[in-house]
Amino acid sequence: MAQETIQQDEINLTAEEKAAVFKVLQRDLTLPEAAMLEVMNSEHCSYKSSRPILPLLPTEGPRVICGPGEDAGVVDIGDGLALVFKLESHNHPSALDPYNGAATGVGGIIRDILCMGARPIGLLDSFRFGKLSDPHTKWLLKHVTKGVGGYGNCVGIANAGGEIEFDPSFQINCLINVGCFGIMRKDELALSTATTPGDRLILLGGSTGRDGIGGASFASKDITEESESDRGAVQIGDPYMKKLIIEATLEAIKSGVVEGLKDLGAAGVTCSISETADAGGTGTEIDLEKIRIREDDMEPWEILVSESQERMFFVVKPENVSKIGAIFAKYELPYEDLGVVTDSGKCVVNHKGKPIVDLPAHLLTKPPAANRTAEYPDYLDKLDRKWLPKEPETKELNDICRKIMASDNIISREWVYRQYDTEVGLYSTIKSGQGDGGVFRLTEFGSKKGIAATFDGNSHHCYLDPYNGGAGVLMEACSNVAAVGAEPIAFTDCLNFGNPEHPKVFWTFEKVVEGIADAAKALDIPCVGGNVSFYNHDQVNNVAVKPSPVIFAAGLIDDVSKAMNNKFKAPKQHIILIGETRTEIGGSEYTRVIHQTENGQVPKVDFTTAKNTLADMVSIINSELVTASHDLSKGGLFVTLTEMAMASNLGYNIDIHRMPADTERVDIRLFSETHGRFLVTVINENLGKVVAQFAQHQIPATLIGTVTEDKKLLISNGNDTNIIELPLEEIKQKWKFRMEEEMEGKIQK
Amino acid sequence: MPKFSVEIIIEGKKNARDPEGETIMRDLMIKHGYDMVESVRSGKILKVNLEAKDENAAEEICLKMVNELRIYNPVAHMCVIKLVK
Amino acid sequence: MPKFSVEIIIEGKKNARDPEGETIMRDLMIKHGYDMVESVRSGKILKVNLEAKDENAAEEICLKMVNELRIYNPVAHMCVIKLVK
Amino acid sequence: MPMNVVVIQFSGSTCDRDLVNAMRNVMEWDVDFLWHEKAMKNLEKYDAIFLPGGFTYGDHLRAGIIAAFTPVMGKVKERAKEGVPVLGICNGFQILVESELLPGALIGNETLRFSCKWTNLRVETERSAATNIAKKGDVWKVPIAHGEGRYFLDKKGLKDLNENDQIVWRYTTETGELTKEANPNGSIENIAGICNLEGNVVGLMPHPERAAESTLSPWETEDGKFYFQSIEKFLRRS
Ligand SMILES: Nc1ncnc2c1ncn2[C@@H]1O[C@H](COP(=O)(O)OP(=O)(O)O)[C@@H](O)[C@H]1O
Ligand SMILES: [Mg+2]
Repeated sequence: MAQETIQQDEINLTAEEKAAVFKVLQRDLTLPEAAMLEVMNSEHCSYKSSRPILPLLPTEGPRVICGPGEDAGVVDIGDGLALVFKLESHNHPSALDPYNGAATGVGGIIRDILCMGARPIGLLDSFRFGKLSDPHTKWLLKHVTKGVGGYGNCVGIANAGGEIEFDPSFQINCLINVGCFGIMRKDELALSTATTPGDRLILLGGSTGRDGIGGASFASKDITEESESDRGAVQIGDPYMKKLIIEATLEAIKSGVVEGLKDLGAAGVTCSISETADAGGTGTEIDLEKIRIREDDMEPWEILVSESQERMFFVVKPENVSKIGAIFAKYELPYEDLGVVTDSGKCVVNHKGKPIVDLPAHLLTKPPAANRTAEYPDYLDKLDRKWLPKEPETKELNDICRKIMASDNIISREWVYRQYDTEVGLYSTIKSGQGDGGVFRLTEFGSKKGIAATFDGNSHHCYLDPYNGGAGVLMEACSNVAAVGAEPIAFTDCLNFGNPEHPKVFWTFEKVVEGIADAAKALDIPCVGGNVSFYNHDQVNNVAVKPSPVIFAAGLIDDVSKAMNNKFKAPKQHIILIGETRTEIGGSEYTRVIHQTENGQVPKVDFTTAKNTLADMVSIINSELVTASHDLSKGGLFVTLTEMAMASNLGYNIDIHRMPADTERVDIRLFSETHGRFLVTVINENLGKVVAQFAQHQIPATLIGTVTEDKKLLISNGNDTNIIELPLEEIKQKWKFRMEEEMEGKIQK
Repeated sequence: MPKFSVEIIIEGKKNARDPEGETIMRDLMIKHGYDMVESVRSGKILKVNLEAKDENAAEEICLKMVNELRIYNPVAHMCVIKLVK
Repeated sequence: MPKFSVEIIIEGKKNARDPEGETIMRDLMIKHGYDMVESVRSGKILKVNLEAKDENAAEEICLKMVNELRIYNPVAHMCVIKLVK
Repeated sequence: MPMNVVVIQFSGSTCDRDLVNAMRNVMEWDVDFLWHEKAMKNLEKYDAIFLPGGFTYGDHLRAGIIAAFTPVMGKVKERAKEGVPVLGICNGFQILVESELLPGALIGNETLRFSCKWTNLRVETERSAATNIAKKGDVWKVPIAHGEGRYFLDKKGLKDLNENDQIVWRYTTETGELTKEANPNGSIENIAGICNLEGNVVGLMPHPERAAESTLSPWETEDGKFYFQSIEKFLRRS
């Protein structure tokens, strides 16, 4: 080739990666080729560390249309429709530039859904920061929230929910994950392939600039002090252009002219031209000059790896180029015809008439995996699994409850979700704060079904016990979906960890994946995609973040009007606790907030009853036997009960002596975080039916108390004296407004 | 102590995109006949009145303040401080 | 034709409250020790590059444009145009 | 009664399909949904014109300003003068203000934050095209979702607005009290929506199309229907 070449030792690839390249190529690389290979070999693009582990996750099921590998998971939801969903991390960009980092994260995940051919209708978000009271946390939280809202609101996609966790390990390296879901007609599925030589390659949208050069490699390193200068220009999202791209893309798909579709995310044009070629068993050839650039002096390699936002890549029959052009023109969107699909199996890039890149597509898309070693981390030995706190005296209980309800990880997230449009699209029937998962109706698509979507994570459990923590996160996500009455049908995950080259970090990664995989098998739910974010390491304090898998579970409810929220409906209704309580307070709110320790046994998912518990929940809700429902998670029984009371402005009167548990201890009964438990309310005549439903599977459903008219939280333990007696209003004020007070420095309603 | 007026102008970095400026130019200005406009950058301005020993001190206080209080994020923005005379 | 650079500064009228300026002053500056600050007004700035016959023309074009295209809403905002030299 | 109404879609409109769906599915209206350039050519044929909510042109510079300068708005102004109902919701209200079909300005929320929540709207006049089936003092539950919804007008303008009975809705408590807490964005005099002198041009920040079905409301209310039913009645009358 006519291009100057780059010395082998200057190429930023590992020895194995180089060997893989030169075995095939047997020649020197041009500079653009080296840049393309470097970015495609980065952790972020190649999944080189995680690839050997991820196959543990079950990916098959009768509903699965596309599993891992495509841009997003696709599942069949009947009525000719498919649900498309995915989540992704944007941790490093958000840690340094929280507004733009979070905003472009949202932009990226929307593209993933769109490029399967679906209309994106819902967004979710998951944040992990240091302590809430810390000024840096507030700065991050404020701008991240503004970024997620700024993008999502402007592009007109409703927020369906999310989760937030505060823990010192995220002080510097916060974790920002965002998810999106969309709906499409099954027959409109668009794949990222270029199958037919002669088809044209069209690039739609924004111009290509220096922003985000090396973004993928940036996400594949620790954040350091140099990180700032490390980055090319920051990426700025343009939700207005994205909105036009969404409408134009959907219109193009409807008109039948789209043969293949790929979004431009990590690795930009490089990724598009190689993945479409490799997936289609073809080749691609483009002219570099055709790409519209924003800065005149951009080098070819920069253009090829730039991750500029708001671009889409289309494969179109030559005779349809003008047709698709007319659609783009309506929205005044610029586009270019970059080149052609070939049968060479290669990605060729021409510059001034000469090839500057000529690489087999598979060299780019299938780099070798890295062989990471895993080593048991000794911090686990220092933890005391059997640890139990001294049992608090009865008179201390009210204050313990007050503290827990006002703690960082329990207080209301309303300050955050009020900044998101939760209603746009007229889909959301259960909105943030009203239930365990967001519920979206599908009326617009001609179906009376509903989609339930939820995010869940629990870094505290995963840190103390990666295996059981990982399994627990999936169980908790599926429980949230079941709690609104939806059958969990599939999930995707985002695995946020430290540096995979550290064997002790990698061990926790392996264990978490094993835990999720075993739980998925027990629950019989497929994983249809995911994302891995490594190198989340706080250089200042030299600690990795706590292992933080975040799970996006999707559920389906046949009749959306039956979806259940978490609000008590009327006084005198019975409160039923589903499931059994065990002494599992390791990593719990109670242990951390009240006893300031990380000891104790982490909840273990009971694989034998898990699936039945969820199925029975779905069944009683769909048979309209219950009037409210909520699953037990962070903070255990007390927090769940109180959340239901606060949602309704009604009180409760509970006898915890009645609950089946492996201990008599009051504190453990109140605050244990054992999985697979739910609270439901029922009217008298349905009590027997609900108990019977669970009894078939030997799952206890226990009447523990009633909803009361007066706004008091009353808990007794086997006799007439209350061990807890708290005014609802007082607890609610603290819980509801503490985040706002922290963030605004004052109360405003 | 004498009083001074300082303008703090915060805008995106040179090479960063400015979708707001681009839209204002394309969809408002150019479309309505102002095609002599070649570029628009949007930013934010804070006009601060403060007491200080002298002009230099006023500027210095503002400089320290914008950095310390993160009035702008150096990763994404540039910030210019101008004493208004 | 020669090129000019013009700054368009849009800020709230005095009679419209400026909660952003107030908050920045009260919750950020004063609270963190910058009590020499007496007032803060926040606004928006557009930096426009354009072609024009001369300096005067550049200013005039911008003046006409801000009014005609309501770059500011006269009910709530005031607007100042400055040629950058 | 055949309803001859149009919803105009601007570049980057986000609550356009919502409005159309509510009209079609809930109100069973037969509505045309047109891209602004297309609407421009056909505007004469409609009995009512709707400007939907959300965002337009990314809300760059100011919400509604760029859409206010689209050619179709010139036509909308002409139709408004002829007495045709022109209804702006959220961004539509902002467009009406920026195109000077309604007085005032809609500026950034006092909280400095975008805010999405359900509010209570007290009907202040029955004479507008969007409230004529309501009783003055009725309170509707309708959600807002905006970052720039603070209504502002100078003293003189405000006096005229009051005297001419142009204030259509105010934010109040559930029971109709005018309090500071009930005001979600700092709007002057808690104003949520206004109309022109004739009552045919009406702007409202909250979203009635999101409040017209009990399944979408946390209270299972359908108050947004009153808005659409009023327009139905207004059209029948004229
Ligand atoms: N970052 C966020 N974005 C949007 N909604 C959120 C966010 N964090 C929490 N929420 C919402 O607040 C409510 C309570 O959250 P959480 O306590 O995590 O629920 P659960 O314990 O049932 O999973 C849910 O409706 C959730 O969707
Ligand atoms: Mg839950």
